[in-house]
Amino acid sequence: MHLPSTWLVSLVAASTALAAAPTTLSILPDDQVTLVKAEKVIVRPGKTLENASVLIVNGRITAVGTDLEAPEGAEVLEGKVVCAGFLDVWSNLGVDGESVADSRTMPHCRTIDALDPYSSGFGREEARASGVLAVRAQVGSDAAFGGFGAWLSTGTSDGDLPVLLDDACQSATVGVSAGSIDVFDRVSQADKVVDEIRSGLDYGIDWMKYREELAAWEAAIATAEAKLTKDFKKAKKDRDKEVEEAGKEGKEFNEKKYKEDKKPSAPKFDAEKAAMERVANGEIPMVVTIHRSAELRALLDGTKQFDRLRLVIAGGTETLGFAEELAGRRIPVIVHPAPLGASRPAHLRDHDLSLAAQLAEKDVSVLIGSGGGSASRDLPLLASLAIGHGLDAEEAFAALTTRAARTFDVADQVGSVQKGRRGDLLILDGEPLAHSTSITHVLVGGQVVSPAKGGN
Amino acid sequence: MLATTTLALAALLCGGPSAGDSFALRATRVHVGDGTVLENAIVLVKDGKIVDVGQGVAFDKDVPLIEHDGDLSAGLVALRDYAGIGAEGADSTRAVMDAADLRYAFDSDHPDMARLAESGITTVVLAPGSGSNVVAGMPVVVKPTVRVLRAKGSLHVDLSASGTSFNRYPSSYAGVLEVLEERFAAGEGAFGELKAGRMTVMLEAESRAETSRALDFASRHKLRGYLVDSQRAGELAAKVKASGLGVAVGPFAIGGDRKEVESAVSLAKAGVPIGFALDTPTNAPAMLRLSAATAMRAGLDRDAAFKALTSGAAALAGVGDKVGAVRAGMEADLVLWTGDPVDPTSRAVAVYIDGDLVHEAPETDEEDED
Amino acid sequence: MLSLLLTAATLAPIPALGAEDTTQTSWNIHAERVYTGTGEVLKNALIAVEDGKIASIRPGRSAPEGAIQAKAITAGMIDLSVRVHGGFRSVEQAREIQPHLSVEPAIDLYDPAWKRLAASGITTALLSPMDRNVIGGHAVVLKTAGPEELAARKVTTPRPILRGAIGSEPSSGNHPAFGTPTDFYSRRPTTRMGVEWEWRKAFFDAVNAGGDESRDFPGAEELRSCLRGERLLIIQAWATQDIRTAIYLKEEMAREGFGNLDLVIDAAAEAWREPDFLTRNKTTIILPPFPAGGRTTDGAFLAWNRTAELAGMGVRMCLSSHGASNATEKLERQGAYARRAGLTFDQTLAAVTTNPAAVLGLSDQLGTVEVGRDADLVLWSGTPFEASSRVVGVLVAGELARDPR
Amino acid sequence: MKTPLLLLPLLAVTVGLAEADDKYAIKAGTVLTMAGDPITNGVIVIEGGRITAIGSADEVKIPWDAAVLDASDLTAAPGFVEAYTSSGMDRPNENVELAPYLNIRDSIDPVSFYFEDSLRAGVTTLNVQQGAACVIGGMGMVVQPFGLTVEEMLVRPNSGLIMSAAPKSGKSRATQAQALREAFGDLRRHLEQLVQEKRDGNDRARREALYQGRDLSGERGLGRAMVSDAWTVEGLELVPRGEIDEKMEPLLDVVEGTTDVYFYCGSPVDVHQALAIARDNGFLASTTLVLDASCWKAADLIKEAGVQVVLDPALTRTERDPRTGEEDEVFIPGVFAEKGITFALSSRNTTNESMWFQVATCIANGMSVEDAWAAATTSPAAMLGLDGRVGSLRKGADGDVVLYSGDPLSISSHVEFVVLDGKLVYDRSKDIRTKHLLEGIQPEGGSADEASDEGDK
Repeated sequence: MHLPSTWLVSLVAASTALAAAPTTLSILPDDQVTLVKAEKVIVRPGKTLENASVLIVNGRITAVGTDLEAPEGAEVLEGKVVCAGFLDVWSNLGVDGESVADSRTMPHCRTIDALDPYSSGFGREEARASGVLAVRAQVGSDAAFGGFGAWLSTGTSDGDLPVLLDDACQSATVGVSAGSIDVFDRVSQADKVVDEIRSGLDYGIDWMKYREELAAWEAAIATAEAKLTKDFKKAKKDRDKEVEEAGKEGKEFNEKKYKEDKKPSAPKFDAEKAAMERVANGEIPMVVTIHRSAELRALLDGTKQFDRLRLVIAGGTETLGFAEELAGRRIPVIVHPAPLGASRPAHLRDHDLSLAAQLAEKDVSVLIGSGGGSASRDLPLLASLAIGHGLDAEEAFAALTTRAARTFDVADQVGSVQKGRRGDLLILDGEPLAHSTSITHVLVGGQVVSPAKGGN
Repeated sequence: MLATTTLALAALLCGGPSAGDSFALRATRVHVGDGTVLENAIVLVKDGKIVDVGQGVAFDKDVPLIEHDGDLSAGLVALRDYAGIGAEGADSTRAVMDAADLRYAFDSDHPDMARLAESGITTVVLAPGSGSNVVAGMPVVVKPTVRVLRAKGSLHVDLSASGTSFNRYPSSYAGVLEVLEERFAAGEGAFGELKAGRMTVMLEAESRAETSRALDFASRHKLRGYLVDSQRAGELAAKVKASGLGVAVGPFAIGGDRKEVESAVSLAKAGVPIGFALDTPTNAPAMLRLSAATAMRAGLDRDAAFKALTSGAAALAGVGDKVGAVRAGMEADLVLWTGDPVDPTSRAVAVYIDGDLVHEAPETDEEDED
Repeated sequence: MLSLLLTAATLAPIPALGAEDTTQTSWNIHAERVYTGTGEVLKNALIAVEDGKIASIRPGRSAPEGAIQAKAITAGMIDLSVRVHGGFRSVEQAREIQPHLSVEPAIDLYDPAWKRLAASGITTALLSPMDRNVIGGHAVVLKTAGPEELAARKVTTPRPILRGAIGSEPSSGNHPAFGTPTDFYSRRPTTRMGVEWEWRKAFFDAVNAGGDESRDFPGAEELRSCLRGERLLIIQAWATQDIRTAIYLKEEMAREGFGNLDLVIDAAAEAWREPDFLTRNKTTIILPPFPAGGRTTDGAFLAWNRTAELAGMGVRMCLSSHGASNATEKLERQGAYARRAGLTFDQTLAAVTTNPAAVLGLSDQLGTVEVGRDADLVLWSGTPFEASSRVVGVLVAGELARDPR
Repeated sequence: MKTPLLLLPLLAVTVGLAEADDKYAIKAGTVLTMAGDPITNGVIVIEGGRITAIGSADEVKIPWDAAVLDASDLTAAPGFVEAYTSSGMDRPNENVELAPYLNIRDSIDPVSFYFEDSLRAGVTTLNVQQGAACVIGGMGMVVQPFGLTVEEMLVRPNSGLIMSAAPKSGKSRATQAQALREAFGDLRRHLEQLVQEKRDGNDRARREALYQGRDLSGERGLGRAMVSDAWTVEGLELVPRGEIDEKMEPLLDVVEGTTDVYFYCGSPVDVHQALAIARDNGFLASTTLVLDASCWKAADLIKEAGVQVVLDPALTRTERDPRTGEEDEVFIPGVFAEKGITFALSSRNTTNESMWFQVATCIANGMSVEDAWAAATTSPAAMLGLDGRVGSLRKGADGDVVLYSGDPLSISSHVEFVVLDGKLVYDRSKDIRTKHLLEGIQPEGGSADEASDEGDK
């Protein structure tokens, strides 16, 4: 057993070598290399490194540690605190206005079909300057079914608009659109969402059943054909004899009647149901914008049947009463802590700035969203308003970074300062959401995109 | 920290200082109002007035002492709001309503008033609604839920497009100026007070052209007071400074136009006295401090923002001698905060108006929040 | 618990407005052909501009280092009907006759339309109140570029200019909507007869109020000074019937001995139908933009080629783009359409420079490229008013409103 | 609608002058050929509707029996080519959003004033397509602006399908893009289903023959294999083309690149979508983008895709920068010319946007005379696959010649005569509607006044 041990040893040696001097081995001459040094690197909420640095090569973080030195040719930046860029989970920045307001979108519509890099450049520039580096954008944000949402980077201004993930979620609204007049109407909308998910599930089951039946039929046909091929010579001889006799007797010869089981037919393709199938089997989360308790009750009861469904509530003005169930079923709630005046729509009547705090206390996974459009720029301000009404600062920071990334499947790209993630970082001169802190540098893909303009 | 404050307050509540009694407040940071912050200072209050402020203030032992681990500052001042007025403030049957006094529209029990007090706003200037009047009436300075602080102190004059009307005189900017020049020439009632400088003006102008014309009008008639609703006044900062008028800026909506915020900052940098406006019920009272926070993010320094929330606004509203600072002789409108009043992450824990406790934050069971 | 209060990084310093105005107003400009507007065309001329005035013009020179170059130069174009008045709030409709008011309080120098007008070659503009009254009030002459202060932009004319209208427009908004109470709008004239009656009554009352203090009304003095010819009167009249009414009004005032109105007719689309009405009183007209199909407001029909006939008969005419500055309607294109309609080059150049300057009474300051005049210059990429050339540079009072470089 | 009386003068313009046989010759002061240098006092000989000889008077002999149009004081030039228009029809837009099976020949109105206006403006070849308010529209055709029937007007049938990335009314960009994707998705699924049915049929026949003891004669596929740059359905040769749903068959021709596509983009965002759809379905090479004026911002993207474009009649556009509030004017053809993208100008037949005015405006904004002329003659001709036939005066080209009173781009020159396929079709001296606009003379009988209205729509 000589081999494995030496192999083991060499592996250990290599990895330490790698760790010891990672910079020299993997840097090619024309790579873009940035090293960020900071007194405090917040890897993710709850885990910080003192006097550490982050190495970014060609836009990706390659190493985070306390013992890295800058490879030659690398751009070196220093600051007090480094953390991951903020993420806005409820926005439509970068999407063409008409498509956001379209109430006729369907589950198989896609947000990436309606990107508008030209007129949203200014909005994305402001969002970047305030630290929001990626947004979950959604077309048909007030429609019954909004279709596939997408994660968009705010890293560029005009021209192109980088997409982090083009099918981040499906979206629906209950009790928000103009049509929701009374409670029965709103509850029926909740049931419609459940039915739609059910139809996706059934569609998947139909296809699975069809595939099984098809396989069984093909196997049976194959054996039948093998038998027919074997008996062919005999059948041909019999047939020639019969033809000959019929010819002699002047009767008309007619072939033997061949019958076989009918081939099962595939279910009719339905793009809408196919999209919903991915929701039903938990491949992508389903964001439902819902506020009042009547329809919340209908939605939560209706979705109990789908064990793999990843439901996310957006808005949730009256979700406090369902906190235990939401925590139990690990359903996150996206809160929009805006200072609304007394004159506001009916579904926001009980809007309360401390909702985030009270939900967090009951272990509900709380996210914070800016509610769309140019408000993404004010996400940190909304978060500090939520902190001002009782939400723990660390909880708020998690809501803007790791929890947002994990809920919508982009944790491998953004949300934390770890190896392999995108080099989207903020360099600040204080605690991320503390009011007096300002952003000294914003890095997107390792490139400095906006030096600080005013506070964060 | 919070536990200690509430204990003391409980003792106080049953006794409850009536206006005649006196009590003392000690806080870890007292924002006097002119930029200085006293550590662990005491504020002595008697008969609704501040008697003494300082670290070593002496007071006899039967005067109750309230300890507060956090910040203390004067109550905030909003330069323009419609709290509780609703449709009462817009009587557009006649162009000039110079004798209309908004004091009679002030409803101290309206829920809007309580919301203002809860968010630490102890003085607010109620303005007439934006009907189509050239002069809509006399704004009134009130202490929410308590009393009128100053009436007949200023006159609302609208030189913006909303001052004209479609179906009665005046229907044009020229007509508006014609009416005003006539009234100033006659010099009766409020117009006489304005000319004599005994009244200030709340001058409404929106576009830059309207603002420029309003500044010319104010200089022509040597008026004092401040501009409202002029989102781009910052681009005429030098002219505003020369006119001696102040400006009520904001409220800056979430996701609103960036230029409006930058205009407010350039006004402050040019030395123009500014204060913040509210527009209840469209926005919540928290918008006052949030506007200050947004302005700070766009470059306004902290002390200028705090001054605009307190003493600066009080001076513009004509009540700078009574409220807006923590000094002996001022009225005891005080607020206890969890942190720096300008920081949106801090909250009003207790609010006093004229020395009476009008609001106290509900018990939050989790122990501390930092 | 609260970290030290750090002051946020400050914004880039805001330029203190009103600081000493550093825009450059002295230039060297060279052009292959300078159309001076006096009938003389200078070849390869070098124009020196100092402090907003034309200091020297030296033909037959090559372009010195750093000079601005152009194929052709004309004087700055003047539009007497820019209509950038911002709508209803520019005229006080409480009364039909407002001769004592002016459009000045409604002028918005921040309106981007001014920049576009300056960039299209119009250096001086006459702005009148919107034509919703019989007599709307006084018009204002101003430069289309410069500091955003009215005092700096206004051009004082020897005589104030009063604006009125005949035709359907003054009475158009006045019909009471069905079922609505008669408010101050619906008491006013709703027909051409009513409008004409208002005109005569205004002048008649003004003359009577002259001798009798008790009958004075706001604007009476202004109307009397009009009759004395101390004030120019511009009346908008599209259709031939309205042009006729305007001329009859002037002739009646003379016949009655009230005085002699100095009259200019704006938007005179159908002037070509009865030219003798214009020639007999030497009335100047301002043409509306050339309509593609001939049809204009108030049912008037502008036949393109007949404009050349009018010019041939010595009628002084000015062109106007009614404030439009888009590619196909701006004033330089109106000049091209005038050329297509048969006007000669000199007639077209006069119609946008010397004629309007004469109407304003500023012939010694505007309209030609001569030493001592305002440095209002338009730089062209080829022969002016040709389809294949355009305005590339504009100087307004020596300030570069459009940079050809 | 139109008083019949009007028709007569139009006829008079043609019948009186056409000569007996089809030989025709034109003597012109100068001839701008767009295929080499201009010719001074040139001669053009047209036989059988085609130019048989062109050159200076001494090089070219006029046949004895040819009718001669002596225009020696005029300037001859090739007629302008309009690469895309949806005028000349009663209702250009079909409200069925997916209708590739329609054809424009059923709705072109030969006597529409649009065609008379085109002659007056010197346009002699037009690609008439269905309006762009659709998802996928019908087949267009290239016509001459003269003729009593659509057949007489025909120059080239089936010039291409119209598609739109700009949202049809009631749709937003998201639903429009999804409808476009679904159209091609349905086509693919339909073809795959046909092939699968054919395969199942063949397998079953094979088994039946085995069961019955017969030898199966080989079944030869009756269709054609599918050839496309993007995606193909393997085995399509099994399906005879006739069996494909005739509503979807035109889309198959598009995917196989045998039918051209005109893709309308209403904004720069639409350009991204149009190019993506064209690339994903293999017809990028046969696509021409029809652009709104705002699409100049996507010029780099268009350059990278290497497609040709038809520009909007509005040649300049002012854009406001939201950050500074400053406005600057963009000359759109200049942007495309500078990036080396082939573009065609389009026009509206009012005076200030007729094709010669567009060419002059391009020159005014710094474009060379050759490039400006090419954008209204040879480039659009090439786009329509008619280079060498229209857009230039050379041997073998169609006999389409326009004669101007002076330099065609000078402000004061007019179109005096237009010759189509060697027949005089327009004579300015007999054009009553020009007389009315310029001199205000009311023609006797029907008032041309309404007539002039109609032409301007």
